[in-house]
Amino acid sequence: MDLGSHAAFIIASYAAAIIVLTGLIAWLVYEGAHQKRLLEDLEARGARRRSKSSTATKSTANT
Amino acid sequence: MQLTIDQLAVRRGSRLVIDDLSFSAKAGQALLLTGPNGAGKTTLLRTIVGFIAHERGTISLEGGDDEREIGEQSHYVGHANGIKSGLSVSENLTFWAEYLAPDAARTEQRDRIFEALERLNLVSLEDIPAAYLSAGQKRRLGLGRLLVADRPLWLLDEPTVSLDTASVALLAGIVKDHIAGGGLAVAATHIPLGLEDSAELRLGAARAPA
Amino acid sequence: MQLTIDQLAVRRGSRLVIDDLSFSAKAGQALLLTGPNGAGKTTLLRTIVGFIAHERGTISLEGGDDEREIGEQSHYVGHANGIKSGLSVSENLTFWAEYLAPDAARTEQRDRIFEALERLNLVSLEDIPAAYLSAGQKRRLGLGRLLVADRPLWLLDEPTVSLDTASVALLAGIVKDHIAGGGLAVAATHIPLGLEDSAELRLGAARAPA
Amino acid sequence: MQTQSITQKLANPTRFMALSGAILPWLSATAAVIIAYAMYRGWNAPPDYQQGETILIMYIHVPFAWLAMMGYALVAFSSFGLLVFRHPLADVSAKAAAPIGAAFTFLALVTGSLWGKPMWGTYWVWDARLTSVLMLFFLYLGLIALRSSIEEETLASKLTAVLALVGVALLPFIKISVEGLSIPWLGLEIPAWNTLHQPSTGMGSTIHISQRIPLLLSAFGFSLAFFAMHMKAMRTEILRRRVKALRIAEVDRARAREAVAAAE
Amino acid sequence: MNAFWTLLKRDIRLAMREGGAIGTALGFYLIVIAMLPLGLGPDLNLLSRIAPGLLWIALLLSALLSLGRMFETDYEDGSLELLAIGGLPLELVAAAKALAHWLTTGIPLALLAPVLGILLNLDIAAYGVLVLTMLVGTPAISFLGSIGAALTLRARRGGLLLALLILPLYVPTLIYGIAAISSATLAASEAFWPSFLILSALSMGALVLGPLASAAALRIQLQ
Amino acid sequence: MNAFWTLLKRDIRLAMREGGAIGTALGFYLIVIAMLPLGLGPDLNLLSRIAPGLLWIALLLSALLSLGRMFETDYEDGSLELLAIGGLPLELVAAAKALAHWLTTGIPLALLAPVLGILLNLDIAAYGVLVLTMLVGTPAISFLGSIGAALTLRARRGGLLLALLILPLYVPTLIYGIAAISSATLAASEAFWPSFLILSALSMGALVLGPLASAAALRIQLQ
Ligand code: HEM
Ligand SMILES: Nc1ncnc2c1ncn2[C@@H]1O[C@H](COP(=O)(O)OP(=O)(O)OP(=O)(O)O)[C@@H](O)[C@H]1O
Ligand SMILES: Nc1ncnc2c1ncn2[C@@H]1O[C@H](COP(=O)(O)OP(=O)(O)OP(=O)(O)O)[C@@H](O)[C@H]1O
Ligand SMILES: [Mg+2]
Ligand SMILES: [Mg+2]
Repeated sequence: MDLGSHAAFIIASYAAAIIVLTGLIAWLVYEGAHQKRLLEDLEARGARRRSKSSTATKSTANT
Repeated sequence: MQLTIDQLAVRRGSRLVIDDLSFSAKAGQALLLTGPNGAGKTTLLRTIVGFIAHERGTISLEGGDDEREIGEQSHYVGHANGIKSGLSVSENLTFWAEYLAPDAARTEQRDRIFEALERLNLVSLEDIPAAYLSAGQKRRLGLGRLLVADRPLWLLDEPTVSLDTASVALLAGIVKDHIAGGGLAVAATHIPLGLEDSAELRLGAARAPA
Repeated sequence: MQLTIDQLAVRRGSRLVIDDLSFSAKAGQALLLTGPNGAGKTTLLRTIVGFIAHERGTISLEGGDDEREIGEQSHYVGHANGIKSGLSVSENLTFWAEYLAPDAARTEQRDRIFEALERLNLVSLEDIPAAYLSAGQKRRLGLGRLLVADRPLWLLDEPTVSLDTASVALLAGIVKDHIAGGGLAVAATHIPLGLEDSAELRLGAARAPA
Repeated sequence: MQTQSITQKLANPTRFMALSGAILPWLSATAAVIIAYAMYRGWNAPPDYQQGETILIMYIHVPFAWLAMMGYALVAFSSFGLLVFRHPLADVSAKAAAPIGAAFTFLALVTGSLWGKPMWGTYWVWDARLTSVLMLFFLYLGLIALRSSIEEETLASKLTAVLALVGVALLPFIKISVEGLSIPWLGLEIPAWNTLHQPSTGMGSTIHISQRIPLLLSAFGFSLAFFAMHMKAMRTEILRRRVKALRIAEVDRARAREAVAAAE
Repeated sequence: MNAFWTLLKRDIRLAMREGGAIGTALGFYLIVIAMLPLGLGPDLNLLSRIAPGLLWIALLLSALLSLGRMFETDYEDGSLELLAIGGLPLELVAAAKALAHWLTTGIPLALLAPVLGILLNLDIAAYGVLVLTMLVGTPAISFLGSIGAALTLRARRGGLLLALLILPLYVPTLIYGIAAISSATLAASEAFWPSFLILSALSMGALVLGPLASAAALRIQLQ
Repeated sequence: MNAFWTLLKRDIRLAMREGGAIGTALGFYLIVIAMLPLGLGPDLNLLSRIAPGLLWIALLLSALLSLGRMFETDYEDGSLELLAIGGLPLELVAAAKALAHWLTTGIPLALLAPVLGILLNLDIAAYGVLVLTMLVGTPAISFLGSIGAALTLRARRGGLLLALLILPLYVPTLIYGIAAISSATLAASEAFWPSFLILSALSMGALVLGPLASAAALRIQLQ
């Protein structure tokens, strides 16, 4: 397709849009996955610890 | 006059520091707030003053001035003293006297300031910049506020910090007089103030979050 | 090894806070520094480290490394903990391990860090940013420095501040081990540390300025 | 009544997670399809008699410029919700919207500049409308910077909300002072600080129908994309807050264990 | 209102006594203006042409960067919470402090401006207008700036952050302040009054908005 | 030297993690540059003529005002005294921190400058030279600035005071930095090298003087 004499500017602006928006989306997806992983990690650890402490000292199990 | 707290809950961060607290304190009585570090004493006092918003419950001062917030009827003594090191001892006190009781007559104000200085053993330091005071002297100067403007409710957060034994007794006398005059005082403290007419409210240790 | 202080005089402002002080402490011994507020305990420790210049007298560490200043052979624990709240517990400790003992092997460093965390009951908090720690936990993390790099002279200024009873015992154990290994410790403290092999040096109340 | 029940459902973070989890894939897909179709239409439209092929930049530039402003409106609206109604999700929404809005503002600036070079011969002129978009970008930067520099989260939220509302109060004045204002029937005539930019064409007054439809489609598609990103960011933020709460709980538990140990 | 004057008096006295506050802002203004010819070259025609703008922007920066401690010392020494429950509405507390800042920083800076104008070869005819517009425009700096000071009270990076937040809000003041000066010097003096009136109106607006928003921010900070 | 890298790594990591630090300086730079045309008028010819000077001075201010906290947090949390007795000479501690500031603030600011050049219509031909001279000149800002940061560590008015103290020291850097750019753009390119070499020499000097003087100041602060 012929973009005329100003092809570079058209391509550049579309490229800028694609780069920024993809970057933004990638960041959003990465952060989402990262926080999810942290959360699952913490929940797993918390669960382990709670079950451990409940076998050791029954009275403190309901924290 | 009576301070009534009903089913109060206060959240700090993600944690309910105070949960379902109810009590009341009557005029003519000092209420001592005790409890371990982190129990929420400071939080409770600042909630009563109105700095911290509470999540549930009510705080009311019956027999007070309904037009004004509780904070504006209270003297609050916190960790910091509200002293400008660039001003002299008497300038500091004069500022608070004029700011807190702007309608009082000049001569009366001056009398009260002098009385306060005398009572707090600060007369000899009158013209000295507050920057040169020792920690205990600074604390006494901070307590001077209580004497230069009348407010019915006193909320004292560890008022005895950095005071020596003689000064603690002095403070106890001031609180006693306030109560005897129909005032009300709530004080968070680790040290017994030596007051006769006092009730104690013990806050528990911080709960672990659910 | 022996720390010897001879006829030391230190001036702060216009006042000689320490005047004509002489004492010595041997390896295998803990020296407890006591005395009222303002007696000059902090001043003495900071003078030994080399932060404060002394006016007269000598400070020497016999049997130490003559190439290095006394400060560089010392662990100093002051009022602040030297912790970055932006870093996690283990990142904080790793930084000090690498900074204080840059020549140690990586694996050895890692072992020592882990050991320190374990000994200070901080393993479960390893990955948590230091900002979230309570005052006591922060203090313990600060003490971790003592364990990740070897230095013969320990200078501890109120190391027990904000520690509860169990943690104080833990600290005493660490100091005991250090001494048993031929180290030397000087600690300013108001609370007895429960050490057997300890001498006490009592600094007098501050003199009025001349 | 349907809308009310949705608002109620959205009011609760857990419900929001469930609902948004179900909606998000569809929303994203719809946005992508509509944008793709708009681009297909736009790139196949005849070139503009005045601007030539550079009119292609309009299909992204104009939606970005609109969304830049809409983004700020969303931040302001959410901030109002936080300060006045203390709605827990309002802050999540405000926090999530700011970087996305800033990104669109940035893109409006970049695509505008790239359009400006062939049209005006320079990447940037200190034209009125360009300047006010730049100021909008600064307001976004301020919001992000303020939030990132206050450690305590609830504090940061509320203060950022105050700043957002102050921005709303002053935005009209900033706009008027750079763009000028003319209200003939009041006899009010404030000159623009400088005028070079194309006068606002109003929808469709000079734009040919074959360009207007792709433009509208593109604007719609990018709006959906904005909302999808906003939703995703809100979900992440909610997760982040849970992580934080759990971490604090972890510290508390450690302290409680120590207390128990000390008592024994 | 008596409490308002008491507070204002105290703040002015403190600023006078600590001295440094006023001096530092003036010194900064002086140095920035003195650096400009070094950076822009010694072309006097050029300098005199852009002098009003440079003087305004540098003044803006000096005033703004000196704002940081408006509430900070009061917050740190506990005065702020006592001021908040003193009976004077927090809005008026904020207003008193902003007014004190204007009196102790805004006015001295505005009066210093023509002196610095010499360094930039500013047209002598513009001196009067320069000082006048600055005196009328600077209240906006102190009062809008107080919002920034209140917002960044507990932030990690006070100074720069405050400038970043508040500078865009000054755009109208800056534009009309300079428009007033240029129209006066370019002999298009019938254009002076509209700009000047708008500038005054902006300052009046700031007088209202500033205290309201700062008080809202301070209430949050005290939590 | 291993301890040097450890410290440098930590400081960079902290700057990255807190994020705001870098962002605030960049944002301030951006805003100051954007406000200038509002003050000086939108005449692109004029702007492009004075662009190098404005870009340099604004960069100087941004870098300088972001310096305030170089030693402050370390001082407050007690790290500084531990760093001082860690075995690494205090001069190298100061050097590591100044270097971290340059890497996290000086370089980003220098790289942002050409982007801001667009706003001032800077001649495209000057971009390369602009970035190059700034990269070579900014170490002087961080290293000389560290002296100011060390001197004002316990002073009440960090930011402005620091700028006031240190700005005069930058005059040579500023002059030769701008001279290098102008000579490159004005096609008098044989004049570029002398200026550029002097600029490099100034930075080298700062690399030596900065840490020495800061370490001396820090020793006094620790007493
Ligand atoms: C950085 C530079 C630019 C910025 C920040 C900018 C900003 C804006 C904004 C905010 C709008 C929406 C205005 C509204 O709906 O009222 C807009 C619309 C528009 N802009 Fe730009 N613009 C820039 C450069 C350009 C250039 C160089 C051109 C073309 C020569 C251009 C052409 C248009 C057109 C045709 C519209 C749509 C017209 C309308 O619906 O009002 N813009 N721009
Ligand atoms: N801004 C805050 N955000 C989150 N948690 C907080 C905040 N302020 C206080 N807390 C927590 O609230 C709890 C109560 O704190 P508070 O200061 O009221 O205790 P206190 O009884 O006054 O203790 P102390 O005897 O040490 O003065 C503590 O666990 C503290 O960690
Ligand atoms: N920078 C200073 N300038 C002047 N005087 C000082 C300075 N620092 C400390 N002093 C004074 O030196 C004396 C000793 O202080 P130091 O901090 O060493 O006491 P300390 O024994 O550690 O007391 P504490 O038990 O309170 O920690 C005090 O009277 C104090 O006022
Ligand atoms: Mg407390
Ligand atoms: Mg001490």
